[in-house]
Amino acid sequence: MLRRHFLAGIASCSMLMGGWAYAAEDTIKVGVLHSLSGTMAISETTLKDAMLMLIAEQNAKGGLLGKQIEPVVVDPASDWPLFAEKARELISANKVAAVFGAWTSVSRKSVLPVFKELNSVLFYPVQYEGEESERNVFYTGAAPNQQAIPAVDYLLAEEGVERWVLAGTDYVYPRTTNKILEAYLKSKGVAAEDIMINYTPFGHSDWQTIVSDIKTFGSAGKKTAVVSTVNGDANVPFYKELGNQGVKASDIPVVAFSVGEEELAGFDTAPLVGHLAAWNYFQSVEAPENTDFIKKWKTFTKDEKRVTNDPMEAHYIGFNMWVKAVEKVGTTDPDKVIAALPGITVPNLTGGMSTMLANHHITKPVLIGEIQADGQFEVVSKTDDLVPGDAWSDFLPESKLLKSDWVELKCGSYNTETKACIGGS
Amino acid sequence: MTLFSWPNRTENFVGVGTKAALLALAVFAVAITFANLAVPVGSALHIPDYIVALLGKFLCYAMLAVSLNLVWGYCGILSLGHGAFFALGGYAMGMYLMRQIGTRGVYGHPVLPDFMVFLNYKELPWFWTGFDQFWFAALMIMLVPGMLAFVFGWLAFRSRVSGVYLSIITQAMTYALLLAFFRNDMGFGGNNGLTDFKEIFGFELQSRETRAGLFFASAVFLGLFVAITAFITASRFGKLLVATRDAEARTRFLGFRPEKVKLFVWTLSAVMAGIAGALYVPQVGIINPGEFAPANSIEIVIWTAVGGRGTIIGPVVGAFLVNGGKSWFTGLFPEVWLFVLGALFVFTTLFLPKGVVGTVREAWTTRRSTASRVTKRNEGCIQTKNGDQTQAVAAE
Amino acid sequence: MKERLTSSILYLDNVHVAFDGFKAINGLSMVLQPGEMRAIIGPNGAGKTTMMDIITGKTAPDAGDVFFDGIVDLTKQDESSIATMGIGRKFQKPTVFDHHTLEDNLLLAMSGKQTIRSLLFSHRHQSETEHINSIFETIRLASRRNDLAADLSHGQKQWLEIGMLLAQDPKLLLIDEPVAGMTDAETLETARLLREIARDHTVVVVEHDMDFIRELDVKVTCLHEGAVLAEGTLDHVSADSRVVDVYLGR
Amino acid sequence: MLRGISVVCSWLIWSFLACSASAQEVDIKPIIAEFAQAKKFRDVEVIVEKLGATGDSRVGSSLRALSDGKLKFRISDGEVFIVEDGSAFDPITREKISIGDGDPNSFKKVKVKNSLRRKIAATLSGLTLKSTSVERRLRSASTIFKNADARSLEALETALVDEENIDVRVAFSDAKAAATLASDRSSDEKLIAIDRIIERGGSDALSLLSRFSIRADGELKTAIDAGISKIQSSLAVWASAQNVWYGISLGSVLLLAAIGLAITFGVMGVINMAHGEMVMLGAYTTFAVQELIRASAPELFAWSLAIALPLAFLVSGTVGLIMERGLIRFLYGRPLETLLATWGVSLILQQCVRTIFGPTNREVGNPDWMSGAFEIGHLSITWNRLWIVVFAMAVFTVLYFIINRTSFGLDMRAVTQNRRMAGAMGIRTSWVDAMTFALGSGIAGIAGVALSQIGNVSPNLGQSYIIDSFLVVVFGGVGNLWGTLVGAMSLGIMNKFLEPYAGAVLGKVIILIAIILFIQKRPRGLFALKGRAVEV
Repeated sequence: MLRRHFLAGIASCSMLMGGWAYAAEDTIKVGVLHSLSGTMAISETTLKDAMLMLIAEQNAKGGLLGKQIEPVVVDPASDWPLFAEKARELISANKVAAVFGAWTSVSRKSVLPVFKELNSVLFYPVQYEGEESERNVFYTGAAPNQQAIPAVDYLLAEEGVERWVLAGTDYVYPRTTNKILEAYLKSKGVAAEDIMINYTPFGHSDWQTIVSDIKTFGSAGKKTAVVSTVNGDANVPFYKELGNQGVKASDIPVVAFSVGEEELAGFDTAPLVGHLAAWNYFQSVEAPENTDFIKKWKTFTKDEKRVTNDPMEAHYIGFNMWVKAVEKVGTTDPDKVIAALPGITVPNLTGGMSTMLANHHITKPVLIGEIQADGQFEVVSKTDDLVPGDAWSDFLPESKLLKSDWVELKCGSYNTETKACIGGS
Repeated sequence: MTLFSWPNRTENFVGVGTKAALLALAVFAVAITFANLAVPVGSALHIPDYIVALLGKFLCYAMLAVSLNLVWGYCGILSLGHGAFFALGGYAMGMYLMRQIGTRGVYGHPVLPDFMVFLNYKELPWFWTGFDQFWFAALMIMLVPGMLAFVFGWLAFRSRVSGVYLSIITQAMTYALLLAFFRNDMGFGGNNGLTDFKEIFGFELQSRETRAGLFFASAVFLGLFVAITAFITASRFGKLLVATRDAEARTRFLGFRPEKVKLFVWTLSAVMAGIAGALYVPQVGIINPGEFAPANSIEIVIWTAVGGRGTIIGPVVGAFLVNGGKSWFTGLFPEVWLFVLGALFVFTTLFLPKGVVGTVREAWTTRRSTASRVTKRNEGCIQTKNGDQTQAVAAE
Repeated sequence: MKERLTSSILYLDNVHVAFDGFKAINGLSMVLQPGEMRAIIGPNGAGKTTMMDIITGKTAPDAGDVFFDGIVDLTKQDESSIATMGIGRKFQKPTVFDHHTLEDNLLLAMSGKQTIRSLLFSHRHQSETEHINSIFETIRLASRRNDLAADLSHGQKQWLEIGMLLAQDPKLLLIDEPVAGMTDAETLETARLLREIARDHTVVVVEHDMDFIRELDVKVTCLHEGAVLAEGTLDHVSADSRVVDVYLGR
Repeated sequence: MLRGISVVCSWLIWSFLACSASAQEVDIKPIIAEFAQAKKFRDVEVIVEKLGATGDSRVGSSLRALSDGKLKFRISDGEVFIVEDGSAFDPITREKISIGDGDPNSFKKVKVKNSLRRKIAATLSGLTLKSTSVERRLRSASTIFKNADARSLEALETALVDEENIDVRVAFSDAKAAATLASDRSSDEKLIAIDRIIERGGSDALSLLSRFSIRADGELKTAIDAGISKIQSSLAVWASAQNVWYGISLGSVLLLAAIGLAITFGVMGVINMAHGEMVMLGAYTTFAVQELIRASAPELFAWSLAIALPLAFLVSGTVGLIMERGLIRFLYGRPLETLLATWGVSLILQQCVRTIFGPTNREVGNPDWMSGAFEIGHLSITWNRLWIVVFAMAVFTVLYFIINRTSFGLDMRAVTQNRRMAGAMGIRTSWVDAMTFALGSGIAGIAGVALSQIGNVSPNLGQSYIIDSFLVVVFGGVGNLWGTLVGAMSLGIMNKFLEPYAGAVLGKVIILIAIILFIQKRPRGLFALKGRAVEV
């Protein structure tokens, strides 16, 4: 296996002169804007591969509007201003019809003005903090109400948790999620002293003190759980420390919103069996679409061990929605596609259908999974209905009144009290 | 044309090359702006907007490299934290731009930027006051990086921290700022930084005219910085700078105060970096703590080295070469561009130790045996006192 | 107005300094009168260079008094202010500005008292040019004034450095091993140069080369283990059995 | 609500258990077979309850397997097995059963979740008080202690009578005290129990007492509250000891990360920006070794790190050697240019690893002896941290020995102090340079083996250590191995003492500022030479 990797590496090294094929005249170009180097490459490279697979598959089915789809891959290198530059290049120079990309909130924020200015379409596949709805962006990842709240509900009901540690990386997604959760928990009667909030920097590697603090906090005689919005790289040392300090899922369960199959692949999960994650998709979900998708993915990557994850599903849904919308209006013209997208319904990978809503978010089921020893999750709870993504949280005072509707109101942040559209849009 | 009519005194002699470079820069700026705004879209001569945006960004990087060159190339202070001054200038500008958003934010709050609204700020933190006025922001753009550099430099140079020690603590400085600015509690927007700007001086930031204007302003400032560098290096003070770099102890025994000399260029350089950052932010539309990352500061060093440190236009050339290459490669070979970039650095240090400009000029000089005095004088600036530093390190 | 403590230009009394326990200077006392030229000899490690470091403010003594011009306590001053007061120093290893022309080297040497502002905006004065010309004459390097200092030979660098000292216009010159690595002809030339300088400056010369010292024909102080071992004419000193012991390692 | 149900259920089990001694042997096989029919978690829960109600200790193996996710049933006929490492076992007797083709897809797992696992643990704790395994008895006792299960009180008392193992006796008594507190026994008995719990101490005891403090009143509450504050103050003392330990452990990590740099940068003066990548190569070597072992000789897994160590040294050392010969030797005397060139090398190495191993994190497993924790008093020490501290010290000692006691070390010091003189004395200086750089790089490689045990193994690994490494070396004093040791330890401990007050981020910022200020005071680091020779 190593050998194959190695050969693949040599091959792509020698492909230096290759680059992407010249633009044939009759293709529809699609931009793929994911970091292939730098700190975020660890998560984003997979999404680039997923996009390439989806596009190849669509081309095999005959392409789109009788043309082949041509992926244009660029590397924004985890550098946020470079994201904006590359977005501009994709839209202006490469004339792509739509862009699939971005992972971190800041990369999305960085490219937003570009998409608005040049009027193009961005599909953003990652769970995020909400509090945003833009005309040119379609959010196929989860909004906080599609992940955090159901997870907490599960812990309240199933585990009888009374004391909460909200641990996160210090950036906007955990901050917002925790703020929403804090308000939500208090509305459920949890006292302020039973909530501990802790923020750590990106890539935090020494978790000894924090894990021991969590243990101390958990020894107050009430059932305690950790809600983790710890991001990316910091998770491996965090979970290793949890495992080593013997924080067992049966004592203090940890439910994470940023830990998926891909992250688990980085360490031995045996000591962590039973800790939880909330997503809208797990590789272990038993559905024919999913089995098919996993098979194709493994064939495409030529790697039996490659896992699938939630943001990949988001791209799967987003790409299919875009294809359907383009087919519906018969053109890739952004205005027409943007207008056509709300209401489009495509199958998701968990055996249901997802619909693009007027607020540019989608409907999804919420799944809670427990970590298994083999690095997969086992679904222990699934919402009965699809949960519609909510751009503006109902639990934050300043956004409670806001509403997004690009179909009727043509507005991303509409104040339902003053009946006015806020912001420059 | 005051920029080019230099007082040609015996001492403050500005090289022909510098004058030519300034002229070329002026032509470049005018031509690009004209080809973008006045030439109709579709014409072969039209320069598309995104190229202007890209070049505007490079101009800011070039300014930053020029500012670093002033301290590193001429004074031997290798700063691995110049990105910090750049970012601080950028933040000051970003704060001004944030205040210009007014009620157009997503929450429509008249005063507070969006991120403060959802982090529950009730009122503007004290350090944000005044930033709605451009003159105040402009002052801060220079003052904040300048003050930081002054305090830092005053401490470091007075204690005679030099060589790699200085480099490492400049790195520690930018790293500390990086961590601090990542904190959402700092009141600067945390990891997301400041973004979603709407207008500058009442002009829409998204409009092509504003963009071209910013591009042009960047070119003017770059020209100014190059001119300042040329002026300083040609003056007696410039000679002292090089002397300080090569034999600091000697200058001290001649009665100079090298710490003051260093402090002066160091602070000046920081102010220049701050201005570069301030022009950068409206053009790229975002400022976030990532700009403080030590790796960014190292990149600045690399631009300068590739172009040729201790030469007046070398840093400009280097910034354009490396960043142009980066933009090109990331699009062309997204999977392997890092190999190319890495190889470029290795190649430069091994085969072009004086940088592109330094090497070209050396070749030029050897061909024309009538080496002009200026060329010879400036060329010396490549070999720094690093040799002495190694010995110092090795001796311990 | 401070009281003049002594009439001497340089006054060292019972100076001590140690590096990590090693006593580099151990009870050194020495007095130098204005206009005098003094040669200092002593084996390696005798404390010659450290003594210079102390006088020029590079090293602070652990104990003892160091006075310049009778009133200035040198232990409380740093290198730059000591230099502006009028003490010039030539290093053991010739230290000139390699990347500047000889002329610029001298020009910089005479600008030590200028402020940053005047350094930035000043023009060269006619008087400066004249001064430079006269120094070039003294050090006999006028033909090379537009060459880079890096291109000079070792001996020429020594002269340039002495020239830089002259440009400083100091009252006291400290000259550390001026003829190390020089040919015999160069040595003689240097001795001539120093004698010329000594006409209107106070000079301290540290040197190993006995022929050179003899050529200078001045009072000699022999240092050993950080203290004065013997003082007097060269003949007097070299007759001292202790000096002979020290030099021959007996 | 659900919680209520489960409490009632537990009562049911226990009432069954109470009479289990006299109950007839129930056939548990058909109950176990029901697992195949369980559709929902609730169904599984009912079966677990039934099994518990049998009071038969033979249900232990199937319940444990269920909890571990190893209980599976054959899809074709619904027969239940314990499946482990590809072979099937009888759920009751644990005898190996031949299962034809053994296709993993023909089996389906009986699903469990946390609340079920807790239920199983509680059920098992009652059943395994008389288990032959000491470990299991201890685990039952600790489960009962944590749950403070009044219903197990009598069972515990019975078990205590026959128990001979002293550790188990102590654990049983503690558990008994906890159970007593929960029971309806007299206040006197409870007071004794409280004393016992206070004496045991620790966070579990604190947790237990806090729980009862809410419900208790009168003298019981007074005793409990006094106990709580007593335990808390004793824990506070332990906490600062714990902090020192965390500091030492963080310091060891810093030391490991920096020690190779202390050679390449400290001794040789090469600003080696690719140092982090040398550490990364070591970590990836570990990954590759483990991957090979997993594929071909799984029984060697416990030795994987020991095997990886020399290989990592070789891999990183060789890369270092190539770097020195191909690049750095041309740049001696220009340390700031080595910065650029090595930065370029670091980009190339990162991208190479990304292309060969992929951009995602790679799993480096912890061998058993590196997993888990043990307690000294109330000081919890994790094995991996302990080994890393030991390892860091060992590396330091060996390196110190090499530099100061071997002829190579002598050559190395000679060359770095006076190259020309060393050359004149017949030392092959270029060879010494190459070997020194290779040594520094190799040391970084073996540090990578250790660091792979606590953090990410990804192409970014090197980047996360490089700044800290430079700071440690500079803070300690360039060119001084002791300085690196003291620097790393003091930064580690300082960090850990600041963290509780200032938080992780601000703590680090404070340390960085402190270092900047410290360098002003001592421009050449903690351990710097004084004297004339230093300043050129």
